[in-house]
Amino acid sequence: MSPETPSLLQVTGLVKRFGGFRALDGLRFHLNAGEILGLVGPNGSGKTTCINVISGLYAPDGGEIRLGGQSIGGLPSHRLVHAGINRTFQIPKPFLTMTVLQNVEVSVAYGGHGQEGLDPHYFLKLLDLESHAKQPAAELNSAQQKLLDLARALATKPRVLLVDELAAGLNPAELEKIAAKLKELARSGMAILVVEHLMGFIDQVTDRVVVMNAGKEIFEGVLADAIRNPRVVEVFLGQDDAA
Amino acid sequence: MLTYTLLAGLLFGLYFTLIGLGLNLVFGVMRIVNLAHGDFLMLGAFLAFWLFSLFAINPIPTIPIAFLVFLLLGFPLYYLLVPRLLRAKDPEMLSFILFFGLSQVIQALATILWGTSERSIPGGQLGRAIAAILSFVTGRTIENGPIEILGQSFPAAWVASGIASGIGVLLVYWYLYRTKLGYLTRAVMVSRDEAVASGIDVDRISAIAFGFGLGLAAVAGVFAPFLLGSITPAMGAEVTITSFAVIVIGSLGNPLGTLLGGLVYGISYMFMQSYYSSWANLLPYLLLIAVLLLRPNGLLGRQARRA
Amino acid sequence: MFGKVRLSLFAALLASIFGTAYAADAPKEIKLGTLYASSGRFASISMPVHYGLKLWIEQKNAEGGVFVKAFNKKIPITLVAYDDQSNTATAATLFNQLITQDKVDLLVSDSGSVLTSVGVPIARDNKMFLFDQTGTGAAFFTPDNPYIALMSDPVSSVWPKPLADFITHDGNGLGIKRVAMLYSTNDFTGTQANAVRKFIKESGTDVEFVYDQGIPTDTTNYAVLINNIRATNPDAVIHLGYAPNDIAFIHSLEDGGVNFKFLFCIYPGLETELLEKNLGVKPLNYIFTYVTSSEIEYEPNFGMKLKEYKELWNKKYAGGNVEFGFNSVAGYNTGLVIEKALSVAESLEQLEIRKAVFSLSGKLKTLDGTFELDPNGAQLGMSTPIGQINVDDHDHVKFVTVWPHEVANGKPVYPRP
Amino acid sequence: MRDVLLILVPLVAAFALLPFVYSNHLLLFNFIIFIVLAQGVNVIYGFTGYLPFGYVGFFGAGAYGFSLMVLHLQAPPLLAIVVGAAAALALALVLTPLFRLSGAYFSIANLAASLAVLQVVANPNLENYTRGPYGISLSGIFNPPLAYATAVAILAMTLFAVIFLRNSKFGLALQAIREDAISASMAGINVVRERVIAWLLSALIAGLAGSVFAWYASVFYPETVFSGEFTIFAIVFALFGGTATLVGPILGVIILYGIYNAVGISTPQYFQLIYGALIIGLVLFLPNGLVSLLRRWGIDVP
Amino acid sequence: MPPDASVSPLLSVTGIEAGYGKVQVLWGTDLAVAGNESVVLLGANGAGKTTLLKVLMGLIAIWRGRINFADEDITSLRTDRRVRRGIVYMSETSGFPALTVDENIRIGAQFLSKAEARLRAEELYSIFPMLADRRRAAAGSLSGGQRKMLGIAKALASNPRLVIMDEPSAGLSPLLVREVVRVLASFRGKGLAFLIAEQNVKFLDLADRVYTLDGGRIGFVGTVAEVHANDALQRAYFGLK
Repeated sequence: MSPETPSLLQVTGLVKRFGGFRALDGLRFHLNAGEILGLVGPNGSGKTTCINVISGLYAPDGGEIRLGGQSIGGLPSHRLVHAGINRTFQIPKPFLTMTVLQNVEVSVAYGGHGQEGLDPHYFLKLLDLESHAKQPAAELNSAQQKLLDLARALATKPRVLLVDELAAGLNPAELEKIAAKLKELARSGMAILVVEHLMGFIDQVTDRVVVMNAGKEIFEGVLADAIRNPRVVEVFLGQDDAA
Repeated sequence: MLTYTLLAGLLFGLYFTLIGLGLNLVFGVMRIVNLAHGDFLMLGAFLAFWLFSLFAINPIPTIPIAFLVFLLLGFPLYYLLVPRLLRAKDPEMLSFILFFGLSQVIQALATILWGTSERSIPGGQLGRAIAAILSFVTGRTIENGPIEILGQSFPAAWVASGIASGIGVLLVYWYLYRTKLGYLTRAVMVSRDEAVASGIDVDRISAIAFGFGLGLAAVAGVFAPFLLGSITPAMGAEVTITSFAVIVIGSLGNPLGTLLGGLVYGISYMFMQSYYSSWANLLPYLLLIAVLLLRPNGLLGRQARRA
Repeated sequence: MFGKVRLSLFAALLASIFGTAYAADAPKEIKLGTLYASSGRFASISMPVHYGLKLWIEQKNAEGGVFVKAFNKKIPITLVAYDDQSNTATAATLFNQLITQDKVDLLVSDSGSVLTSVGVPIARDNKMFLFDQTGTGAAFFTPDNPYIALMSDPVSSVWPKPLADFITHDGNGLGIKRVAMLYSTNDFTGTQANAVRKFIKESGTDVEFVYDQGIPTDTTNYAVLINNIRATNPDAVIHLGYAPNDIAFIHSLEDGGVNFKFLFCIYPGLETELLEKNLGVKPLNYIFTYVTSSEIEYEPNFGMKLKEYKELWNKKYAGGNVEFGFNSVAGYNTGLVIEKALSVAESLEQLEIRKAVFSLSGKLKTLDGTFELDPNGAQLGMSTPIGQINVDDHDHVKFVTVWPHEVANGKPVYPRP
Repeated sequence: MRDVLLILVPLVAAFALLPFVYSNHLLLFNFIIFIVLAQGVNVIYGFTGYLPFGYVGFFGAGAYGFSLMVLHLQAPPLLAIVVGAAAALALALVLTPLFRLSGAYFSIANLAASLAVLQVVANPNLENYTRGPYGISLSGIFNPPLAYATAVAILAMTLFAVIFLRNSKFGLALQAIREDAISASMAGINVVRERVIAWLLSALIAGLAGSVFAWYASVFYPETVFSGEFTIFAIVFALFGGTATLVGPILGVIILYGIYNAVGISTPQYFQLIYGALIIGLVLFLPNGLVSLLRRWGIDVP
Repeated sequence: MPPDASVSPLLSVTGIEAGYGKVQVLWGTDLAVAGNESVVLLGANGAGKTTLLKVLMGLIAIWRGRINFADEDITSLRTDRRVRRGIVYMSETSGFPALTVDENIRIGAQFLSKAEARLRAEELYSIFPMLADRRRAAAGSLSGGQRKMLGIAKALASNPRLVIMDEPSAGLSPLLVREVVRVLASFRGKGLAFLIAEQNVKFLDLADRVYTLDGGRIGFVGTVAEVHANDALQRAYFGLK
């Protein structure tokens, strides 16, 4: 599925080494505007590293990342944010002693690339955090902190949103809600990359998945096909003998 | 002149290794900065001074006494200060201030007790004991006086402190790598949380390391009247800062690193003193900054210390 | 002569007229404010000076006070003393506290140049006369500041004159040509080193410097320096440093078995007991040094003789931690100058006190020597002859004064055995 | 705005008026200097988490920048103060690579840097430029009332800077960086740049304080203005009151420096002992400062 | 409920509440593990599994509730005392990377006498031959799978009565997960109880009983067969089925 028009985010031959260990080993995939892509794979296959490199936490050791045709690999995070990339964290990292509202305000102030009229409260309402606005972020539970992470990311108006294990810890009702919100964001043109363990959630939100193993992609396509692919079953699902 | 400078630097560096060892151990295990380290050295020095002037006890037998006394002193002091400090939000930073306070208290008490004048022990005292030991070991009569190394003569005290420092390094090394308490200590150094989870009594291990650190400082103190000329209650602060430079140049948490740091410091200091004497005191600070910026983990370091 | 009599008659007349008024105006006490450092780097020089001053106050108060001419009676002295902890910022506020809050009548500095320095502008600003005990910094004494005078030791820039003279005259005669000088780079010893260099160069003799190095004051390690000095094969070695520097230096010579033909150090003369305690007696033998008031029996025309004072000190501070030495004499000497000045000052106005102090110049002789001020208040007297230490068979230290000739009582031993 | 009216204006007014009723002006002056320095430490430690253990380096740089301008160029004091502040800024710029270090390493390296500057300034080889160990003696510009007034102005500027930090977008960014640098960069904040700006601001504050201190003191030695006690005092005061607040460092200075002077004047013989013990107690029992205690009691403080 | 209600369980936990700062994570959790029993605690990230395990080990302060171990109240006991009594903990990081394999195992056996410890270490090396080959190597130089084996060996070194494990599958490939499960299975029912927090379904193979933790509360308790029969659980935890 290689598109005629260039994708919004294009990753080719991405390499990231930690000492002798190649966490990313020539990863290649693309992400289109308005699309939700699932990035799945066993623990340690490099999913989070991939997000960390794309969001500028680590500089890549090889390969290329293009956003809208521009090479962005190795730029510092804040410039990537201004270019339109943002993310959430697997373990949420809010500014703990600041209020929930301030958390979002920072993003609006610094990440909103000069757009006037962004209202922090809008994002709090969007993610059902409005009632906690005046509380310090430390008083949120971990599921709420994840939503706050998402609110902060959205407040910078990203074109590409990288979501790392958002669903874990949410109850089924919350899951439904968040899935609907992600889909709505995608419909508005945002490109979303979702890393997730919960296959049900992946199934529910994604149009397409990339399956990773040992730092590179081994499958790309719809989830239903993935679970029938013997290589995927072999390295990832490993459920041939499960009940 | 070159040989002499080099050898003197070596011996002087060994002495600063001895001073730095304890500080390094405390930082390695507890991740706290003992700004009162030099003041414990001062207390050790006064112990040697009083044992000598009141009971005519030679500094050599004072070494084990000083080590034991301060090892034991370390326990109550640890339980009084450290566990509470470690529960705070930013213990590494707060330790600077806490131990500065302790340093003030020690200095004040020492001043009240012993006054402010310089004290020293005549140099011959250490030489006599060393001559006696050497005579006993070699079976020949060794004269009290300077000791010849490679045709250069050095004060006996320098050689003695060099030997003591060597023993100190070996002792710490042996403790850390050859004893059960040692590998438990290293486990705490690697990860305090994991150590607690593994059922290690982290407080006990830390208290021992703390005592060990003070003990080593006190032993270094015994040599202070000889290597630093004289002692006063106010001498601690400067010693602390220099020993910091030494352990950071080496690398934190590693006794061999302290040895290397001490030697680098001692030798380069002596060369500075020989050739650019008025700038000599600038050296440790420049060395420290240069090492931190160029090799942030110290010359032997592995652990990350970047922001 | 005649004038004086007439003046005193006039004064008596005035006194008889205003006698009652005088008595009513006389304060119950004279407030003397000073600072000392009980801890920190200057404690070891500050405490003996302070104890010396205190001793004088206690002595006077036991006698019912000091005689104050302005009120024609004895008035007790109250001491207001604060601890500045060797911290200059603290010293500055405390000087101010003494002046503005305690409103002391007499302001006495802490000892040493560093702690005195902060007091100089404050005293001047508040128009308080500063009794500078031992702050020898040449920069303190300027024509535009009348509010200071140095009490007990010569200003650093003239202090080493006798040393330079001895080397270029008698020393040169003994064969001293090659001089090595090692000094600590602080105001006190750095200025002295500059002066020695200047005096020797100006002497026009064939004495040359083969080694001339400044080192940081907190240097404690001299082995390599000594080795380097030895390598230049000097005829004379001058070491200028504070007491800890001297102790470390001589310690190092002794431990390393090094003997220089001629060695000059400051503190064996200034703080003899302290150095004896630290080094033992033997290493001090044949060292040249300043022979200060604590060793020379001057013939004072005012106050106790040295021997009496030393006895008093040892009785008062028996078993204490502060040794008798130059500094303990210096503090006491400050007291004597104050006492004498009060006995001639017409009032307690600060400029009147200054006038009284300056009027003593060249006339007052205490156990510390002759008090002699230049017009800016720098001390030129209290000079210190050069002497050589001689240890007798009973391990007693004796000073053989060798320069200037008018006070010399022996011949130098050269080279050092 | 509320902070300006309720804190800045009354405090500045108090220090402007106190000299008319209390005559130990130098004590008042030192209070001002320490409030300024404690706030300077607050800017860098409170808002970014970096503990500047060599903070006095900037103070000394300011003092020497000021003095050398006066000595060599006979500059008027107010111009010399600008140069002193610039000297501190220049030193801070040179030291920016230290930000690559974390935690204790930054602190130790910063301490070493300040000592290195002292060693350079006090070196006799530079006597012609800095007067070396012989110290500075400024004559002709001695003017305590004007210097005091300038210090009050610097106090006002410093407090204003801290109020700005607490209420501006920039302050919010610094707070975010301190909480979590990674999240901050994901909020679009240029972490390195903002940190450096805070660092420069903090150095500028110390440089101004050092300049005016040199003016007021007019006679001093290198070790006077590079004394580590300035650093320690400023840090302890800021910490005692509570960092990252406006009121904390002010309370810290007024209470602790007040006690310091009271103890120093009443029971000097146990001065150091009491003070040391106080510091130990403070760290062990009130590590987040007085402000945290007030907040626990439900008193909100800016 | 433990399988045999007449015997008091080895570990019983009642009404635990705990959290971090002001945030409550556990809301009255009850749990029991019998001697010789293997219990798997299922739960998503953030459900409070790690918190619960840490409370059991005394690594996090407990707010309310009670922990009994071998008929003794250990609620306020220090961690090292709990380890002495036979509860060991294998964290996600499993061991000290800078120490050698041998030292890591000896830390596990720190409460045994020197001779016993040596004997026990040899015993473990025969069970984990790949560790025996690398006993002088730093634990940090081992592969992920070897690290995990070392963690298990370290936990077993003190002859514990209850092993508590936090996500032993974390960071492992499916093949290695299978290996870990195989090794752990070989210890099942040999006088040793397991409490394993997991997300990976493979570990159900080990379980005598299963607890699920959701939002800090115990949701489901039952046997493996009951889990498989429960559609809601299947959906929540095993998505694909």
